[in-house]
Amino acid sequence: MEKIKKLTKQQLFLPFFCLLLVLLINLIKNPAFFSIGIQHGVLYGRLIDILNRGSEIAILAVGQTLVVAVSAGTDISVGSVMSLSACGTCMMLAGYGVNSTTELAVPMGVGILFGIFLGGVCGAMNGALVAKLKIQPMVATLILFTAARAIGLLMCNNQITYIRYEPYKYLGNFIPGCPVPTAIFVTIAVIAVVTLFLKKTALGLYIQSAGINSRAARISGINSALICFLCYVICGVCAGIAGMVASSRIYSADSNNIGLNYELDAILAVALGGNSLGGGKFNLAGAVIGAYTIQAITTTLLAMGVSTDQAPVVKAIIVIIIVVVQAPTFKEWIANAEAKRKALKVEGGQQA
Amino acid sequence: MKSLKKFSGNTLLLLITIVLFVVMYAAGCVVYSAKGFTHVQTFLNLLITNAGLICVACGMTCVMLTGGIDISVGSLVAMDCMILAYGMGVKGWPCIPLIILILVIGLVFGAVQGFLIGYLKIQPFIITMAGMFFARGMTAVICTDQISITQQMNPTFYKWANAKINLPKFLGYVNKKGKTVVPFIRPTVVIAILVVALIFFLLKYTKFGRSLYAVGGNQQSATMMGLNVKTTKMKAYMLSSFLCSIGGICYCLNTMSGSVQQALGFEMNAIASAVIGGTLLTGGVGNVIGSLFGVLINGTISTLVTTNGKLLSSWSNIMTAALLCFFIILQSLFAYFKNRNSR
Amino acid sequence: GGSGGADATAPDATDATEAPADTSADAGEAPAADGEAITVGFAQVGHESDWRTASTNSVKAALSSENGIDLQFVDCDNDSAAQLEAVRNFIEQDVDYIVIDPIVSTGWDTVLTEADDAGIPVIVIDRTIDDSDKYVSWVGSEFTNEGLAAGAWLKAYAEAKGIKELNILEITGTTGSSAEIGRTKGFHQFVDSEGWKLLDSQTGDFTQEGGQKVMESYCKSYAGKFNVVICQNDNEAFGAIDAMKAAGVSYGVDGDVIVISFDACTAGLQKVLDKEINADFQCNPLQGPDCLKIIQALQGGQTVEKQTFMEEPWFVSEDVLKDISYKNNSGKDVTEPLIVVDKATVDEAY
Amino acid sequence: MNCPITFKQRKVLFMEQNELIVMRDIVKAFPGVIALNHAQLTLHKGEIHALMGENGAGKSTIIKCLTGVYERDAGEVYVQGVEGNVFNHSTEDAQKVGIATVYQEVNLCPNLSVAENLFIGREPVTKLGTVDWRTMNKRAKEIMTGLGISIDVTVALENYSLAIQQMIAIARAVDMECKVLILDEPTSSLDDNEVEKLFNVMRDLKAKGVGIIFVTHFLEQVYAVCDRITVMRNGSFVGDYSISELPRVKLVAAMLGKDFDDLAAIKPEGNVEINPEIMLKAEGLSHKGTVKPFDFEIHKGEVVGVTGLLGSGRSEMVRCIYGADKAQTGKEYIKGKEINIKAPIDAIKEGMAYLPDDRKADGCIGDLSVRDNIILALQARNGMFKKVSRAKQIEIADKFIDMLQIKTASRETPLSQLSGGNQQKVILARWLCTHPDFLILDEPTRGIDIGTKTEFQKLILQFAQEGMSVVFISSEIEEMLRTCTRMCVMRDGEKVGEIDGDMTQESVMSAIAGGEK
Ligand SMILES: Nc1ncnc2c1ncn2[C@@H]1O[C@H](COP(=O)(O)OP(=O)(O)OP(=O)(O)O)[C@@H](O)[C@H]1O
Ligand SMILES: Nc1ncnc2c1ncn2[C@@H]1O[C@H](COP(=O)(O)OP(=O)(O)OP(=O)(O)O)[C@@H](O)[C@H]1O
Ligand SMILES: [Mg+2]
Ligand SMILES: [Mg+2]
Repeated sequence: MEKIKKLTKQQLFLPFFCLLLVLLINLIKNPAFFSIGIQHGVLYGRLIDILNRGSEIAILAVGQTLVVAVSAGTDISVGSVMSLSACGTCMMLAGYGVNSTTELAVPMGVGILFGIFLGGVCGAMNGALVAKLKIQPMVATLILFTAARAIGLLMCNNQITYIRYEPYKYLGNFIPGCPVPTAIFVTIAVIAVVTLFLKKTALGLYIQSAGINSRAARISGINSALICFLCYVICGVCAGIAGMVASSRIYSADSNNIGLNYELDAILAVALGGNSLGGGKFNLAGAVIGAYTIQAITTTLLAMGVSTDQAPVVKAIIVIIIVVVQAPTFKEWIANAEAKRKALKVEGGQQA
Repeated sequence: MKSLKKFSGNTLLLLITIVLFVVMYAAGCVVYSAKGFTHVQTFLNLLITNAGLICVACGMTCVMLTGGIDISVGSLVAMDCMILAYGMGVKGWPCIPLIILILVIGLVFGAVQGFLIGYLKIQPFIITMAGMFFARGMTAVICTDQISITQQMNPTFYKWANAKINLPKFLGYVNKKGKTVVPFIRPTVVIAILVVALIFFLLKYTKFGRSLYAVGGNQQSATMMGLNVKTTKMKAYMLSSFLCSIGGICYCLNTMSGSVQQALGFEMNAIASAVIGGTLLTGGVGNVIGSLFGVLINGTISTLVTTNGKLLSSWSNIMTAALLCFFIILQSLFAYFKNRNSR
Repeated sequence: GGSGGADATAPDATDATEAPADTSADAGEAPAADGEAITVGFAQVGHESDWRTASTNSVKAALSSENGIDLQFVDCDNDSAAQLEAVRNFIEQDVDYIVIDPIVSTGWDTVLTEADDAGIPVIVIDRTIDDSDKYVSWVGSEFTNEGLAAGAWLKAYAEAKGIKELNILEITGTTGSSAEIGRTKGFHQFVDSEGWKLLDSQTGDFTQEGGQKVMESYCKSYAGKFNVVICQNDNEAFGAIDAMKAAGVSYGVDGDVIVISFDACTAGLQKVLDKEINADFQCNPLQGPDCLKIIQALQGGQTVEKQTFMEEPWFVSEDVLKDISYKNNSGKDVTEPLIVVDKATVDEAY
Repeated sequence: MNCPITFKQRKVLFMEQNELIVMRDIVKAFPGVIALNHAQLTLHKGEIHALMGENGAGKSTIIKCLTGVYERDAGEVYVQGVEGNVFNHSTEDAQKVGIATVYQEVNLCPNLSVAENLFIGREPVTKLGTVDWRTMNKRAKEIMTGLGISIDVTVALENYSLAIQQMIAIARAVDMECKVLILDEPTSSLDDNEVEKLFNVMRDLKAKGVGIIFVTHFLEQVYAVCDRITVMRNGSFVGDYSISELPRVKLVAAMLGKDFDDLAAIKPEGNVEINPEIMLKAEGLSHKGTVKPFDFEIHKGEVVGVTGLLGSGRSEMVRCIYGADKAQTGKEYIKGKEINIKAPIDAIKEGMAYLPDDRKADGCIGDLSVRDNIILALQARNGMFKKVSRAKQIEIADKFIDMLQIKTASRETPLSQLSGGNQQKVILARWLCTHPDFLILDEPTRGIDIGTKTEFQKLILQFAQEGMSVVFISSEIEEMLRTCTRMCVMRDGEKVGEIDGDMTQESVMSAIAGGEK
């Protein structure tokens, strides 16, 4: 009992619990959901799908968490930036104006680095607007939200550019001989690098201080503006990496559709992970779990054959249930109600 | 110096916004005078097309004043339109009960969101995002087709939609085909202007309006000063969703149809308008007059891009973003210099 | 400028660049008649797909200054309210003609009345307008016919191949778009009348990723239970094919699963040539030349047809059937030839 | 006998005629601490009742339990005129039963005008029920003038200094028609002048029969206005005394729970000889709109006070030196070397430290733990990539929690959960752990209890002896006299002079007031 209590006190307990809850529904509805097999030498199953397909949101959520923590605002441009990075990479790899290629114009690494670099540049622009010009994050990022996709489209000469070159598909699919989807490794790498950076340097402390009280942080010698800028750059780079994965899945740059509405999912992931969108303290692991929770919901709905147009209704209800269960006030109410019930019992017992 | 100080936050940002709007519009008139930009109707069209958005932005402003955000508005408008279109266009129900129905739906929708945000203290972004999913999904549940409200199905509603309120003739012009085009507005414009006036009054002259500012300024302080923060928040979201319903009616009168794809990204327009008009996302500062101008500025930007008429597909988005960027930076620079001077 | 943009996208817009050459012979006199360029406002849906880009380029190439037309182009980015605004703006600009590719089929009556009041003729292309007839002409595809075509072909093909039972999975397009509505309607007529089993239908939003995701899920839910996949555009088909490949399902001409798609863009036809897609039904994006013809006719004071259906061939990968007869949406019995895709067809595609 | 009294029976308990508030057996626990442990408080009609105790004794908490900010875990509260055990669930409820409160941290809305802050929630209305701005502004003006403050009431509150804000908060509470007025450390940011004004208001209200609860750490003030004293210690009730039965020494003993050799002279006798080495020198430093160009010099091991009236620009002057507000003109030298300070971090790297006066806005990182708050500046000086190891952090935090006797549940408790005075200590610890050469203390003893205050002063002198130079700002002249070797006098944003040698209360007062010029 004590142990359970201690467990429930853990910061990550609730986000994790919610994820389990979603999976539990599946267990009851259709145990086959959990079957994992190996087909054609690769892992195959719905759980793998969740881990695989959830990669983009998870990577975005990492960057988004930092941005939310440091600026108490959200970067709504990440979806568009994903698209821009993908387009940039495909343009480099195929050469401008070519809409389908089997041979690369530049080495694949160069193309991918270029895409991630573009993400960083976008992040830097957002960061400069927020940190230097003190523009509200949502508005500052609205600019790239509108423009990034269009710039990507221009880079690809208004077409979908296909890279029909096998190794390019590895990132979003499988590396031959490896049964685990590559995207999962990418996600782990991103999370590991950021976590390590936060652990080994004082960045985490800086971000939280600047996010909670930037005036006080400045007085204490922290360059709040620089930290804020840095977080946006990291967020942009994350968006770039997510864009690479998404682009590799379809070995093309579909400017209009890559990362469409992903910003919403990324923000939702941050919040489901128990982070306050008001900035300040953050919990990276929670956000990642949040991301997979969202993907689990999506995959579940798809598996149950809920029509994609109507699925949002179910998704909304699940999200509401999750956040209500997580809400401290709600927990308090339950505790109070319980206490009252007990008190009544005692009083009732005495009268009897 | 003292007089500058009086233009604290709110007023100054508003002033900047209005001045920039006038400058931008005037520039448009000069550059595109040959393309009818100077016509009175061009300006009125701005109001006609954006009547719904103006109502929604007013609601958004109220919510943002409390430091919250409501991103369910676009989907709610779509759902309202769908209910109206489905009711009138498919079922052939009369319009008045339907309008009352969607106003009630607005209130209930807002009450639920507001309750969860105010009383359970859940983050507004998440709750309203769930609201957004819900409303969009419900729209699809009602019907996945595009439905239109035709003259045969509902003559009354059709009449409202097509009613013209003509302005004096001398404001018009004679076009190439030799027809005199008299400038006009639609009833929706009147509704929108009324909404702006009412909300302006509400914010400035009622206790509820002032408590919105107080809650946004410092929630803890507002609590300690004896304001009921929870109810205030809940009411703010109810107001937002209610105005959204009114906006939905205006939108429907403009488009006369319902479809799942309608009003996509409307929430972003509403938020951007409010922010450009000087409302802070952090709460406590803002004004519906600003939001009205925010909508007009967004509208002008898109009209400028439209009037250009030579832009490649993607360039129109980029131009819009560039103008937006220019505007926001200019605004922030003005605010920066003002702060520097008065400090 | 506009013409530069059209040039930049030349490589695959072969048809589009040819278009003005076709019509230039009779185009010469129109502008000469009144000496001044005709202004045309074009409110395009957006730029959401290659198909749309081809359509835009086709209109831009046809309504060009060489043909005496000053084209005002607006990209409405899939926002129906913005499109209304654009049309109103054209009226204020006092253009001679307005061309609309309506994002939604409804809600046009009011603004078309405004155009009518200003005396500006409106031409509609591609998608339809359902609630108003205040436009002079419409040019485009008959989406329901495309759906019917798919059904008719599938019926004939199954008979020819001796396939008894058809278990169909459907990946539809963006909900509510006229292409989705028409193709679904047409195809479902056959599903209902022939008693085929439609296992599931989900939207893939006309995207490759959407198609891939839905198919991934299908492969798990209906493993081994289906033998037809119908995707409502080529992009979805690419995604579905990838997903089937990953799940080890054999498909196409030599496989267990029949793949049907719409659009027939270059990449799609390539897949037909590779025998990965069994049949692809074209949706012709090149409305430009027809549009030009209508304007020239109106300019010359002639009356024009209210509706012009564009030619939309059916492409298949196997030479088993010559042609197919079916009853089209307007109730007419027609016989369509089947075109077996070869290298040349692929190269000619848009 | 062992049968607990039911709610119904409790109603029967009568309050005495002149009792306004009776609080009994109040229990309030926070995670990790029991803030109130069977505390009690009785307030009579027409009395000013001092609530005394060390930092973290539970004064603010018992008040918040009364006004409904917190809900108590157990205990009874009776309010005159209200039947039964009163449960205020929100401050709104408390206002309804006639309790007006000024909380320890200024709780007003910075974005609203002064007038609105005074009237929000009870705005005057016109016949139509709409807010009557004209009347509101007029009355606000009257109220503020009545307190001797002439400001533009239509300007947003954020434009005014902390002290003015404090006065506005007081004015708001005073203006409410209330039976009970609660003032939680209202005087901490006021100067003597303002304090006197406040006392006059309090005496007026007392004459009208209002009961006032007054929390302060200034003993003189207690003896100047109060009638009764309740002493609390560690969340428990120690005693309820009339002022006459509890002289200063006894009061302090009751608060601390041990005898306390009052305010023994802590300043070493005789003039300390001044180390000739100049630590910091400023020439013609200024910040537009706040401080006019000034020169400043401080030697190694010297304690210099900065004094002046409320709003005279003391804070601005030191902020300018530290670079919290970037100086627009002038030069600064440290140990003879010219330095260029663009941001606080540059000053920190030069060995400066600055304890800001507005703790809430400039000091506290509320949601972070005590440990993080303590090592923040040290970490910032080390740079991002040289992270202070976890073990080292714990060591430092524990050292200062011990040294400054910070009362906290644990070193991982969020700072916002500490009592006001303990928060201040944490911020001081943040600076001390950087081992600065030059320490700026702006109102460091604000909200600090009497015992710790003396410790603080001793500490300052000890630092000076170790060679640290200290600039010390305090609203209490006495406190400065006890520690400083020299004083700068500020008036209207201008440095008007320095006093050294003969420093007495009188000489300083007259310099501040600007008798001679
Ligand atoms: N919200 C809270 N959460 C957790 N602990 C709290 C909270 N508020 C106060 N405490 C704890 O309760 C105790 C009493 O605090 P309180 O603020 O009442 O002290 P105080 O007597 O007002 O001190 P000071 O003179 O420093 O203001 C302190 O130990 C403090 O850490
Ligand atoms: N009585 C007043 N009337 C109008 N403005 C005032 C008044 N008192 C202060 N101010 C404003 O507050 C600003 C800040 O004052 P500042 O904080 O520097 O004072 P200070 O000397 O540090 O006093 P304290 O620290 O006690 O508040 C001043 O520049 C002035 O504009
Ligand atoms: Mg206290
Ligand atoms: Mg000060």
